[in-house]
Amino acid sequence: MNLSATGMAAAVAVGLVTALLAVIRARTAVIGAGTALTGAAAVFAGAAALAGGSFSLVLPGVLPLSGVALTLDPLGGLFVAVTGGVAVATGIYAVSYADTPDLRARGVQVALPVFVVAMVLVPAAANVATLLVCWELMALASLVLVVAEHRRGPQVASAGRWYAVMTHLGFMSVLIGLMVFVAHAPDDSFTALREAGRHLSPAVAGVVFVAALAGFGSKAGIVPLHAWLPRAHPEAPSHVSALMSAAMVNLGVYGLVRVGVDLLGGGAAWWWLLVLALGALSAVYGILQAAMSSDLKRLLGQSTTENMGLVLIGVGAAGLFASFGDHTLAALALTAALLHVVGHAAFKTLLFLAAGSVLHATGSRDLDALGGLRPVMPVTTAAFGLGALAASALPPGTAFVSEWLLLQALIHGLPAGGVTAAIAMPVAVAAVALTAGLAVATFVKAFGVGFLARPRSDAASNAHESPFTMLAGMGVAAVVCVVLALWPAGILPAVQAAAGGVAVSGDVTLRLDQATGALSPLLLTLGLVAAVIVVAGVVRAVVARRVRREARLWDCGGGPMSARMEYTATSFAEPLQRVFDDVVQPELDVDVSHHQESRYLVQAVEYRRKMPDRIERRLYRPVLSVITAWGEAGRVLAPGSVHRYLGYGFYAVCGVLILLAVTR
Amino acid sequence: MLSLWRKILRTGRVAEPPPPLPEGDRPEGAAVLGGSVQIRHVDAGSCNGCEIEIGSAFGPVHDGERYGARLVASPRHADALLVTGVVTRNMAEPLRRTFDAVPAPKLVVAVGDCARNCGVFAGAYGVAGAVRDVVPVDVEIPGCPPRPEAIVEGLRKLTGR
Amino acid sequence: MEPLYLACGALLLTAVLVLWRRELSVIIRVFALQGAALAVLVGVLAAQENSAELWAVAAGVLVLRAGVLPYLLRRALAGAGEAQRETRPLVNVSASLLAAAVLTLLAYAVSQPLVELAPSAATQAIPVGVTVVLIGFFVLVTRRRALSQLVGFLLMDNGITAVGFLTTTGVGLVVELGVSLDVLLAVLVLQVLTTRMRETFGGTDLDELRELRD
Amino acid sequence: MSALGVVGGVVQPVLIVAGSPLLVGLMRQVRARLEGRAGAGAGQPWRDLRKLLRKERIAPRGTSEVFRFAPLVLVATTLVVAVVVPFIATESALDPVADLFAVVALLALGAVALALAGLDTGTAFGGMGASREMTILALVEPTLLVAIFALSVRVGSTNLGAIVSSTLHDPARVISPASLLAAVALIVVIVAETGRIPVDNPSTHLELTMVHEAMVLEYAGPDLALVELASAMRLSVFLGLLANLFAPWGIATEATPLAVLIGVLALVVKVGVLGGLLAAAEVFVAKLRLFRVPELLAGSFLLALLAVAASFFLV
Repeated sequence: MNLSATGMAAAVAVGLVTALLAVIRARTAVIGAGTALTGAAAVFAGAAALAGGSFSLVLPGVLPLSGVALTLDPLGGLFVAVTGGVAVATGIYAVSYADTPDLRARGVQVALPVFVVAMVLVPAAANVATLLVCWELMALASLVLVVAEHRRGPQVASAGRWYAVMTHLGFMSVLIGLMVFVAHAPDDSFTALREAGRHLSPAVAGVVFVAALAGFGSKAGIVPLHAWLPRAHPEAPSHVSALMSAAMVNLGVYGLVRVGVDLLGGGAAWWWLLVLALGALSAVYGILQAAMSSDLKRLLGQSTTENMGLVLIGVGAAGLFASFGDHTLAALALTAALLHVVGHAAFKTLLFLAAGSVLHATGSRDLDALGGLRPVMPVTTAAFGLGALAASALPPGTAFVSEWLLLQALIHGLPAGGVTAAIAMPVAVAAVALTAGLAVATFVKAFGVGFLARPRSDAASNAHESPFTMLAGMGVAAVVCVVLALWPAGILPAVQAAAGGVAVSGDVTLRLDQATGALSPLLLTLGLVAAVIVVAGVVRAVVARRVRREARLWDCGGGPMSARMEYTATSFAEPLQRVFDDVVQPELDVDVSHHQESRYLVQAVEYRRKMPDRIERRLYRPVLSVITAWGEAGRVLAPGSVHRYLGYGFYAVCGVLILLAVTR
Repeated sequence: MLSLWRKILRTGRVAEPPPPLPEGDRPEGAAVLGGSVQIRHVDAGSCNGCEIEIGSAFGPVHDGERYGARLVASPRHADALLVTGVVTRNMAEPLRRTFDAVPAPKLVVAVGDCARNCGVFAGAYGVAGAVRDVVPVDVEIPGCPPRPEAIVEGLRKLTGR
Repeated sequence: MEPLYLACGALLLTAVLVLWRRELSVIIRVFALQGAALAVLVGVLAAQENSAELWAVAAGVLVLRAGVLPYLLRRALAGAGEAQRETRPLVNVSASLLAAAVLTLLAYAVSQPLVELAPSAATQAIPVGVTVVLIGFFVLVTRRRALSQLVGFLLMDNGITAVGFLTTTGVGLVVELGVSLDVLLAVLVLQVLTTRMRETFGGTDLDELRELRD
Repeated sequence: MSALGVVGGVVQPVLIVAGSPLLVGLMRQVRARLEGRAGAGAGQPWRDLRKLLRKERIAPRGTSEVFRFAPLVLVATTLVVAVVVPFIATESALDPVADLFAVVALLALGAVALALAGLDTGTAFGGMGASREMTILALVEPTLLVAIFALSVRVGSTNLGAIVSSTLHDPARVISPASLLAAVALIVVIVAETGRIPVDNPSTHLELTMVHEAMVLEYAGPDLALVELASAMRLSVFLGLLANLFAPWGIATEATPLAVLIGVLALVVKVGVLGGLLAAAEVFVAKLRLFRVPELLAGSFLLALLAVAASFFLV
């Protein structure tokens, strides 16, 4: 039994024991610690697998048909490690965060470790049956967690419904795709599928890929299958949002890479162009929605769609380059995508935990009602600031490195693939750039409006700092963010092992192999810090008066400004909303009421802006109405008579038997 | 565009040659500014006659900017306040606040007769007083309204150029 | 091959500017520039082939497209007396610029087989001509003023001419002459038409023509 | 780290810091002369800075460290760019940072710091400026990156040293359509990023038309000096980048005193000429409405995309 197997066994064992403990007596401290330990064991297992210690395990008796088969290769190891890392931070955080009546409920407490164990097992599955079982377990456990706070209002239940329906439709899609695949292979183990994938006809392979893309893509929150994400992520408790947004969505990417790249062995260029296009669409649309959003957690959820879109741009580019036969570039693009997965997991955990902290302290996620949290919640503010820097693709942030690699891959890919690449690459670069720019605006809004300035409501001015374990959970995520931002070379070998090719080398400086390009985030940061120190020193030496006089804000002399005069998140996003009017199509509503005495004197102006998801409205509404119509029609068949229902069963059995008899 | 270019060429320089540096003592604290004075204009209750003249003092003909004076948008950026008009009751507190918002060292220039001694508005019920009664004044520019040359001369006392 | 490509670049840039600017007088001036760029293009080809016939064509293009046609357009504009701006195109300017970006990529994609037919420096530039045609068509579709639609039509013609010269380098004097006469005729007819329209309806906002159907 | 790189890394920041206020002074002077005024002389911005440093520091009530550190970060990002970008010598002091993306992102970081400071004051004007600045930044980014793409495709690298050297060795490339289109796109972007007319008016007094100025309304004294110095430095850095990406001639390729001197002179002349042209052009255009700016940027985006297409298809 090698290290990775030990780690996996420990993770599963600790997780299940924790769940059992929760069944016996629910104590948040124990559950949180158990979840964190599960995560730690998973990190260990994943790291061991990345270092080359893969293992395989087959337990034929556990599941019917082909049994449970587990194996951990570097690709799976990376995702296991990322999931484990997120679980460590959220587990510690949950110790005090989950200490509320709603979250102390036994079912919710059990679901947390089960969710983590299921997520750890998905990338380790080595046959289709295991994968699907773990996938479904993950979906169910997360569903329980999403609706944990259902007493808060009907919107939680609605979010849960959306999530349940979409995740199961996605499951169906994956199921169909993999079943078609398995039908062309001797059994359902990945080894057999890998062998069969080489000889699959293009049509069948295409069907399998598209079905897998739809299923896994919906889990990753890819447009147009993203509708559940901005609903479920804000309504779930924050530590669960972190687990879902930073760990679970990654598994959609994992599934796509596993099926498309590994099992099907590449495939046609159009597959990857499709992935690239969907990725670009998701990235731009996701961040555009986030830029307009004034709900802190919804904004973070929409930014998850954006980041998964960026990852898919990388995956799509990698597949495209591989189909052109340029494997170094493919490795570079896939490395960028996987590095972004890791970075996104780190900063999204941090951001969701910090948002949870704000929710815990103020009871509000509405940016328009927050603000002024800096003096009362300094640690949370610093944590969110760090996360926002990491998410906005600016140096020295975490996402900057991966987006730099992604752009390098896209730029060097231009000459690689003829006209297709010549058209796809500039568009992809433009999409990445627009995404990066909008992400900067979004996170400046989230941080600047939500945390700086002055409080816009009583709840915000009476906020308090979170308890220690919550801060510690954020601290873990923050440290990982900083390390990833400053020393990406440290994790690069692992990512490249998972990507299956070496394209970037270097210790402090990242150097692209076989393409010119180098970047050193550490040197850049050191340079920046040095420059700040130099400038501060020179200013200190030069200025005549060092003491700062405290003065009132410049209010044009007209008396103190109230918090209502501040810019809010809605007003901050207004210019962008106007610019992208044609894309987002907001519903605006301005009500002007006049004084009764005179039509010329305005008494009040009311401005409302709703930002309905346009894709949702255009795509889902018709489907839903068709389904409703079908349901209405179906009512005829269900008059309530038990005999009739039993009769349906009887007819069905007879029908199947007759069909068998005829076709035989 | 071409016509504008031709007009520029035809017009040439319209700024008048600078008159000699005015005699007289410079206000205390003007020396430290070293030839650069940012000015925030405050209308404390003026009839807008002085404003027109200030506009023309910074126009092409008199070109107040060539002596290092510049109008700015915020009192935080300013070194001097250019106050016009009598100080009305409504503007007394805002004027004090504006003065407070200027970082030290700071100067106040009272432009026009109203600002100096309430002018024709002296004793009116809405008047809180002259500028001197509200904030300390360093330079006074007489006239109703003062000629642009006088305003430029007053500003040159501050810039020393 | 730089001069040829520079001429192509100018062709492209002027097409984009027609899309970008709102003032009709500027649009006409830009169109004249494009005519000159086209003439340079033909001139470069003529220098390469060393053919007197092509030189004559280049001179013809210059006179017609940089001189006569802009003159006619300007006269139509001066006679218009109405709004001198394309105030509200059907598709707003930013969106039409982005659409032009897409059209460019499309043009490059579709004209690649044409280029591969006979790869040479001249045929490499075919996509530019196709782009100009597409942008011209786009202008024709989305602009409200009859005059800017006319410019769109002429843009298309410029593009077609450019493609013609770049593919064969030998459209021949006669063909070019025929095409030019056609265009001239079309412009004159349209001018008469717009004048009539204005006299009858008091404006050339083509959307209002819809009422004629009823 | 070569000797030439070190020389560049030392001389460049000194030159940029010392020269950029003079550049602003020169541009104001050009503008004044075209308007028929006499102007305050090219040295006026330096006089302004000297005076601001002697003034009092002010901490507006309710502002946090973000407000106090933003000017430092703003200057520091620009300073790092001034050190690493090959302005006077083809080699960079910190080669792994002299990447076009990194440089662009660093400059964006400075803008973000200032926007956060604007929001931190909690005044309506600060928020307004920050919101507008971020909108423009978000829209500029695609153009900027696609233009960079067009420039780097022919070299096969986004390293600035590599791009500059390649142009130096193959001057004919400068007048290719790809390069010209990218240049036009970059000029529009630079105008937007540095807040010049027609995107923003640096000398406006009307709060409602402000973009950059609105964010800094609360700064006074030395803090304001830093902000003003930084915006002057950003302008010279952008103009220097433009000059060296398209016309790198005169830049030092070896570490001899004469070569470095020529490099310095060439940079001063190029940036001065560009600045003068920019100032002159500003006299002829009016400021655009904020919601017309996207049109301008969409146009420049189209040009950048055409540049990429041209660099691939018209080889």
